[in-house]
Amino acid sequence: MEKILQVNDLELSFHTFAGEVKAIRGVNFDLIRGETLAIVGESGSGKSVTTKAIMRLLPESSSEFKNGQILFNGKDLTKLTDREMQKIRGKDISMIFQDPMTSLNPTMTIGKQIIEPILKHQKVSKAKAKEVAIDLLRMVGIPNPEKRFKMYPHQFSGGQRQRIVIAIALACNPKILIADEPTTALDVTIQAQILELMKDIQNKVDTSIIFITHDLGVVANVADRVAVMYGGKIVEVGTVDEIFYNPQHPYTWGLLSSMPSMDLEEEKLYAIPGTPPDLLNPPKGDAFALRSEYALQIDLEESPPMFKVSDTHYAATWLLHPNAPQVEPPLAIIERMKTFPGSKYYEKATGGEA
Amino acid sequence: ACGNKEKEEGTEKPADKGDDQATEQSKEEESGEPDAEQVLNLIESAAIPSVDSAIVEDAVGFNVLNNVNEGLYRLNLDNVAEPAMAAEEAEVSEDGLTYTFKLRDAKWSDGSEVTAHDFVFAWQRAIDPATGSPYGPFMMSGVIKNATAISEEKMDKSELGVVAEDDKTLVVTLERPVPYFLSLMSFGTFYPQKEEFVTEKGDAYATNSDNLLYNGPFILTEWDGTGDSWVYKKNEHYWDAENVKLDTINVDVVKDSATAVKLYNDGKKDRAGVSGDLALQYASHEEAVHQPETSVFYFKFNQERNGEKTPLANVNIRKAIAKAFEKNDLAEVVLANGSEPANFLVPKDFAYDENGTDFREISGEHLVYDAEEAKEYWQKGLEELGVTELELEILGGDTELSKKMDEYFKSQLEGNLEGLTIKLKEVPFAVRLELDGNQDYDIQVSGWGPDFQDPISFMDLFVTDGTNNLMSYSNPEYDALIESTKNELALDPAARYEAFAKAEKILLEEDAAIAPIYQRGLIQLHKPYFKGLAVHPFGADYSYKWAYISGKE
Amino acid sequence: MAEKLLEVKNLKQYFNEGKPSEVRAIDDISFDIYRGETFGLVGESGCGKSTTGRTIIRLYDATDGEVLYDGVSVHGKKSSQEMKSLNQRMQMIFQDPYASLNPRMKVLDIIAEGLDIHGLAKTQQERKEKVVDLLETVGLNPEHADRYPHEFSGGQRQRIGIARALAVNPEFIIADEPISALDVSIQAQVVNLLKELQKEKGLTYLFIAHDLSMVKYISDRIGVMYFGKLVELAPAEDLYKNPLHPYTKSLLSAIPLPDPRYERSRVRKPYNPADHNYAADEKLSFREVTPGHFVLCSDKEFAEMKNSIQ
Amino acid sequence: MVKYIGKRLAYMFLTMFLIATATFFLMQTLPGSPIASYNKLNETQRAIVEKKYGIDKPKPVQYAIYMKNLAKGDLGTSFVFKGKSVNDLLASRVKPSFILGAQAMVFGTIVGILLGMLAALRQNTIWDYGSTFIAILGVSIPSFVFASLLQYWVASQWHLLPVGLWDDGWKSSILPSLALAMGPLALSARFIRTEMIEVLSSDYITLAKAKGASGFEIAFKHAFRNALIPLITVLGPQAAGIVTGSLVVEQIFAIPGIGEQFVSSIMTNDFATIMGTTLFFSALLILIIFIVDLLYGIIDPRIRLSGGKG
Amino acid sequence: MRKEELQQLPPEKFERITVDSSNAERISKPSLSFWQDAWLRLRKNKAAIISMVVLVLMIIMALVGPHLNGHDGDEQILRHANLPPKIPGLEKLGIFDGTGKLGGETVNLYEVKKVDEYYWFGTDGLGRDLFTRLWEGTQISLLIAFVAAAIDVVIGVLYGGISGYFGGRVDDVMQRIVEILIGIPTLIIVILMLLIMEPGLTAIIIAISLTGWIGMSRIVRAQILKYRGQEFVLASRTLGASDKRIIGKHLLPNIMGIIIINTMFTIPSAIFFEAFLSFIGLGLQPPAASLGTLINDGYKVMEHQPYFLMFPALVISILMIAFNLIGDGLRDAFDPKMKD
Ligand SMILES: Nc1ncnc2c1ncn2[C@@H]1O[C@H](COP(=O)(O)OP(=O)(O)OP(=O)(O)O)[C@@H](O)[C@H]1O
Ligand SMILES: Nc1ncnc2c1ncn2[C@@H]1O[C@H](COP(=O)(O)OP(=O)(O)OP(=O)(O)O)[C@@H](O)[C@H]1O
Ligand SMILES: [Mg+2]
Ligand SMILES: [Mg+2]
Repeated sequence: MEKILQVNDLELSFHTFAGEVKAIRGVNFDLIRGETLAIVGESGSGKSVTTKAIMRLLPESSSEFKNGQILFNGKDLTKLTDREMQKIRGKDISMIFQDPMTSLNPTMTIGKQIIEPILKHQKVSKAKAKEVAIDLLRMVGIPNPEKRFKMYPHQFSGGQRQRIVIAIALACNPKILIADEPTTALDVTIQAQILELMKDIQNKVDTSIIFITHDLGVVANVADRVAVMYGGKIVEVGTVDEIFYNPQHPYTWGLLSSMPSMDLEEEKLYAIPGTPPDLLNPPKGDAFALRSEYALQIDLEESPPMFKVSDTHYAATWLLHPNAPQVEPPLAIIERMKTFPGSKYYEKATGGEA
Repeated sequence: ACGNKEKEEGTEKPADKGDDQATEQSKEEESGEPDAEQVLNLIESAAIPSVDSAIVEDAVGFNVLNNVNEGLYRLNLDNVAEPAMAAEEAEVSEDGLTYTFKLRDAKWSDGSEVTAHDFVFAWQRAIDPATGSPYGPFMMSGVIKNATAISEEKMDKSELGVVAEDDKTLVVTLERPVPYFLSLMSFGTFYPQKEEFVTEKGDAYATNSDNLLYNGPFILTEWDGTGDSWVYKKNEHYWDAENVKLDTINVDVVKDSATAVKLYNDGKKDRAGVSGDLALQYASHEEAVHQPETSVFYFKFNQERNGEKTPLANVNIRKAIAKAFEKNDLAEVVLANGSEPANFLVPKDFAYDENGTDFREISGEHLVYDAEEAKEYWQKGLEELGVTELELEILGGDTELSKKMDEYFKSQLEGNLEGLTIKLKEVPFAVRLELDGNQDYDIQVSGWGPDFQDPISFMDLFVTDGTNNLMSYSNPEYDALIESTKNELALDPAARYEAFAKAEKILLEEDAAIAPIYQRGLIQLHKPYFKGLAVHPFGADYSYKWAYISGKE
Repeated sequence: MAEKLLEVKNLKQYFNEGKPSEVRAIDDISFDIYRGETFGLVGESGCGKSTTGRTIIRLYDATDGEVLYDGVSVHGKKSSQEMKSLNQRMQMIFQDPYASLNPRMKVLDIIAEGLDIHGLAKTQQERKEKVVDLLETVGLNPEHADRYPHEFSGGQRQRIGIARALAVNPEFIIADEPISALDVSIQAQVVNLLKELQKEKGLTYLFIAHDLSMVKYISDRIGVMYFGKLVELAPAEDLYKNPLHPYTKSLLSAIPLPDPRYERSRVRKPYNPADHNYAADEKLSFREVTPGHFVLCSDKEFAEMKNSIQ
Repeated sequence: MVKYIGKRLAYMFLTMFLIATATFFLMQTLPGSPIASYNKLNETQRAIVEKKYGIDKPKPVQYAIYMKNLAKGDLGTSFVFKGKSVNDLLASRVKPSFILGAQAMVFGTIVGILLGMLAALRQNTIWDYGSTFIAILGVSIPSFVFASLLQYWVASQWHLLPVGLWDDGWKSSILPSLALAMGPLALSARFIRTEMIEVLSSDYITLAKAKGASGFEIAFKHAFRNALIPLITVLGPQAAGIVTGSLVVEQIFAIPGIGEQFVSSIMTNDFATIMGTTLFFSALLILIIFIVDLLYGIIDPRIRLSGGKG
Repeated sequence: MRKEELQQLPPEKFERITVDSSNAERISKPSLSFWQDAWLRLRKNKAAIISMVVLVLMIIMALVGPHLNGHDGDEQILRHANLPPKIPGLEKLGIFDGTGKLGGETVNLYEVKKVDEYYWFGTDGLGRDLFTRLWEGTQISLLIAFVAAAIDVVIGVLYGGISGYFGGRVDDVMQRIVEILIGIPTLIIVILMLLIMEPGLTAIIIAISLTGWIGMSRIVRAQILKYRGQEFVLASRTLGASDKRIIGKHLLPNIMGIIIINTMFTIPSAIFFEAFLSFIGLGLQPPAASLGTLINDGYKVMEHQPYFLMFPALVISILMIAFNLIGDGLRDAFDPKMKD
């Protein structure tokens, strides 16, 4: 289990007119070679900022690293010069963005856009680079790549554009691929194709993927491990099964409950009340407490540390403290837990059955 | 001055007139030895619209014509007309009606002879209404026999009173005796044109330097007909070529006076006019030549506007205004360019009687500034009109200097005449012509430069229905006096000048039909090595024939 | 069955008609919506869902066909009075909660715009009261009325959009992807609200989305669109359990569920229009295969479907 | 494409025709007749000359004749430059103006763009403020003041370049071009700055950064082209204005250009020349607007010609 | 927090509490009106605030400046013509002490002309006090700037708005008209006006109205085209809003920013257009001056009497920089995207 990337105690702020926005407030996670780590969380929770921080793509004028390290192959990315960073971007770590409509330069042929990182990071001739680029296009499933090489982004459909963005990201066989909501703007059929494509490619080139989304269905589909973010922190992290079948954090419960199930007939969907925390004045204690029906007195005073659930599963909620009262998760969650061997509800369920 | 339509301060014509100072200066210069390189660099104020002697009507055109062609006479360095194409002084008949000219052996630039027929052709062409010559009828009507009738298509052009007796003899018959006739002979309209050449070129004649024939001291080159630069080269075929010292004169059009001065200071140009506010700075410059012109500026008082009498129809009002502004300050501070206050219409240093007495000495001063008197006239005028306040408009030009002057008038007149409000209307020349033509103004700042050396050039302007009257001024007595100078007094110079003096007195002192303001002067920067320039008070501005470079380096 | 509130008959909407750039955004579709139901419309991006909604409410003039609302044609010449009355009975909620609220208007004025246009509030006092009521209906605080849209989160904005539509007391609401731009937990807020309102006020919805799981949850009947055509229409449950058209099958198979075990086994069925292998002279039509379940198919396919059901 | 260009050309001709008509009739109301300067002519001569120039005919006839000649590209004969065709007159004057204008445009735009880019890339630094300051000065101080300053310092005081005249080859053109360049420079700087800031915050720039592109590559390879569109929109008409000459700058540097001639033609009532110059100017303007539209398509492949803005 | 500390947390801290979820909907920012909010953000923009102060100072100077030094801007004292600046106090420092060039020599002109008064910014060729005239001119130029801006906004916005909003045939026709208007040189129009108009402010305003708004109309049109398909406009239409309402309530407020910026470009051109009109004779009635005419007069004698040009150029530059920075500030303040 080679850790290719380690993010330790990352803290990051933006300086705005209104004041300091504490967007990342202590994020820790590792990325293991060849795995897919999904980061979920609602809008504004800091998913993009975290990944942009890894790529060092945040505006230098307004953002500030307050604390922490981002270790890539032992090098701290936060300490590199711009030049050194440029050598890593696109070569070792590359990125796919949410919106295929806006992430391609409209005035450049797609061919040029794919060749660019190849020429930049690999010492090859233009002709060779073009060959590589056409192979990539073929690999991501663009028909007739030779012909379409010279076309402009607007001449492609949304799904095709997203494939091109993926081709660009893969151009130099990166060690890490960061996909920031790569399918949110696409409809389901195309989303499914793209997800399949990404999995295929991962099998072929063995990259590690950080996959950001708020769609739990997608997470279930692609992830090996999942990190749940809320209010600039990772509140729960575990393998995909642990998160989906044995979630521990009330926010994860809320997230999982608000998806309608295709089979069950519910009268009313569960909705997390309220709005995300104001990162200008982040609440003391647990940021989710204000919206949680499981809030404890301590939530308002002290922010919870990561409690270990299993070797791979951690959650930051006071509910896991030995002194905490036992609470019943929402029904839908209990349903899920029933199927997970490590869960306390599991025995009951099997017992009942048996 | 070149005979042009009315001119006005600020058309910025860098023409200057020969006065004593300048003449003396040029005489002095003649002592220097000419340099080996005889190249002169000059500035003109406008492009050349035409060099066809029948068509030319502007200052630049006449100036070019004067240096590349030659008439029967040419003004010399002392501004006396002396025989040029004519071999000797003309023979004049007793009654002053017939002039016989003997031509010298002169050649066109193509090597052919200049003949009397060339004059006949050119003059007939100029008077032919089909040519549309602005100066032909203007100069010839009432002077040369049958000219008026021909120009009105009542007679064929061959009836014009000019005949080539043989190749070298030209006989001119006049309508009436014209005392200043010989000075006309140096005027561009009376230059010869070679029929063969003109017909051959047809419409293309005179449209560029290749489509022209020259019989003057220089030939024109590098003129494409529309451009802003041209070059004079010495004409080897010129009869007096040995006395022409300059080889080349490079001319560029520069309209901005400040630029002209900068070019001069940079050594790019050898002479530059200084106008506007710059004049103040250069008046005492060591290379400044300071010369009055013969153009005179005055207020025209319009007595009838839109069919109705204006307050200016009242003579006291006119007199009040005419006397209510200080002219010395105007000339010295406001204009500051060598202009002089004028209490007259006919300029000084321009017309002389046969004893050489300046007409000004004969006629004296009129309408001198006197604020007290002006106020009296004003009160009287207002009472007569039955009002206490008047608003009048001054129509002026749109140049920097004329605007400044207008502001001065406004301040002076309003300050001295209680109840007067002056409105200023400053418009481009074309608009002013239109307003003038329609008599759509109250007071207009206007000016006149003479076309030939005689007071009549000015006095004729204000006869009843004169083409330049356009202000409904009419005084039979004045008309009669002017008429008499053309007829019974034509051959009696002394009486004729008396009549002019009397007429001027009526026009100014008695009627205050116009109010003289100033006689224009100009300041020119002139390189000391540029010698022998002839500056003319009327007709074309300059002759470069005698000019040369001495001591440049 | 309940009465028909809206009838769409052979509706066509072509953009840039006659030019080389012609787009047949809707190509001859027909369906009915009954009073009080929620009609879901799904299909991939660009298939013409929004255009259908917008043509029904007459943001576009139909190229051909008819839309009858309560028996009255929506299109064609109308007096401004008739237009107004239609505008009052039929309302729309827009896809993008950011673009659909004027950033320079207060929430109060945004919500009250319909009241102003239709003269539904006599006094300022009444206007304000009505807006406060509406805000409470959609679960916002009265003090939100004095704020500007940018101060709200996406879900709150979408609720403001809903309040705006409700202000004129409509009977029928076209909700054009009201949740696609929102994240999951907020989607739930909005969907819950729409359901509650339907119950309280007896509203009828045309609910447009591309995500079948939400649509299934909220809709009574669902229509599936593909490239400007309606390819299948069935009660929600029926459609989900028994999809007949291959495109619907493909669509259903593509939806990822928050269930990793299921996901690992899910097989996506791709859809290729060429697989139909229609002969050149074959006529496609919209037929009822089982009661209330319509499919766009050829005679041959129709027979096959019938067979497979039995 | 061909059809589009054809349509545009037709429109251009229509516009030209309208401008020609409007100018022709406006010209008739200008003070004085074209032969006002012939005020020494007597009645007979006047009649003959008027006949020669065809201005004795009724206005509609004159108009018809003018238009007929115009269709053949004949702009008539100057009233002031006797016997010279307006075509020749323009031809001899266009070159200097064009050279100056072109140099000014090229220089002004390039420097302006660089300043604007610098300002955008170093936003809120001294570079930004400096560039904004220059841009504001450029729009608020007229070109003749710059012209005078340059002439005084560079030419008169330091003797580095000629004071004026058009006889020293390219050296003569430097100062006037510089003076004229201030306008486009200021404009470009302001527009590029705003636009670059916008473009630099777009997703595709982030993607380019993510590819490892350097700051220079980002600015010039990726952002620049996208920031250009709004600039060329405003620069087009400006170019037409500058290339057709500036009266004051030409006068200050004694350049025989078209701007200067145009003004004198107005002052001397030279109708044919006024008309000719006006038409030349509008033709150029319309042409440039057309070229700008074509450029849109070249710079930004998304703007398909049929959709190009008019 | 350490492990052992964690163990020691008292049990009462682990009480369940209920949080009022409606509270969570609350927005913590204070309620402000659109204008208050804009003002707040404008206030944070230092450059804009300083510019506003400068602009106010300039306006005050324009109003009181002409009465400050006891000279009358119209009074001609020819004896005092063409004096350089002389400022009490500063003269001892060797600047503004009354020395100037005369005929190539540098002399103290006050001594030469035996003038005892102080003319702070010198005098013109008619002996009028330039300080007084400068501020009188500033008054007029500011007036013209505001009038031109108003015309630009009224006509330009209306025309562009109508053309863009209604589109189609209306737009086609209106754009052709605009093309013709740009096609006909301003000079011709102005000369025609000369014939029928009295020079003065009215003439200036009409002349500006005839041509000044075209740029604005084109920009507004483009913006309207961009906004008219936005969803909030469609939403308003589904509510049955009239065109007037949509333009007035929805479109115009959203293009304010760009209108403001464009107005900043209009102002200097209007100031110099007025100077040009005065030059042609359609402008101000002398002796009134404006910054434009002062600069027009000044640049010609720049070499010898630099103060003629310097002061008005300085004033206009300061004004322009202030206007532009305020404009930038306003645009940012009105832009919802710039929300903190
Ligand atoms: N450039 C910036 N300046 C100031 N604040 C920023 C900036 N970028 C992000 N933020 C703030 O940081 C917080 C986290 O934003 P981030 O983009 O990471 O959210 P996210 O989880 O990716 O949400 P989404 O799902 O909407 O993409 C937000 O509150 C956001 O407002
Ligand atoms: N005004 C228009 N002019 C031309 N084509 C249009 C116009 N509006 C929509 N279209 C085209 O019509 C088709 C259907 O568009 P529509 O917006 O209805 O799709 P949709 O199903 O709502 O897609 P999405 O899920 O992306 O919102 C698309 O191809 C679109 O490009
Ligand atoms: Mg994000
Ligand atoms: Mg849609």
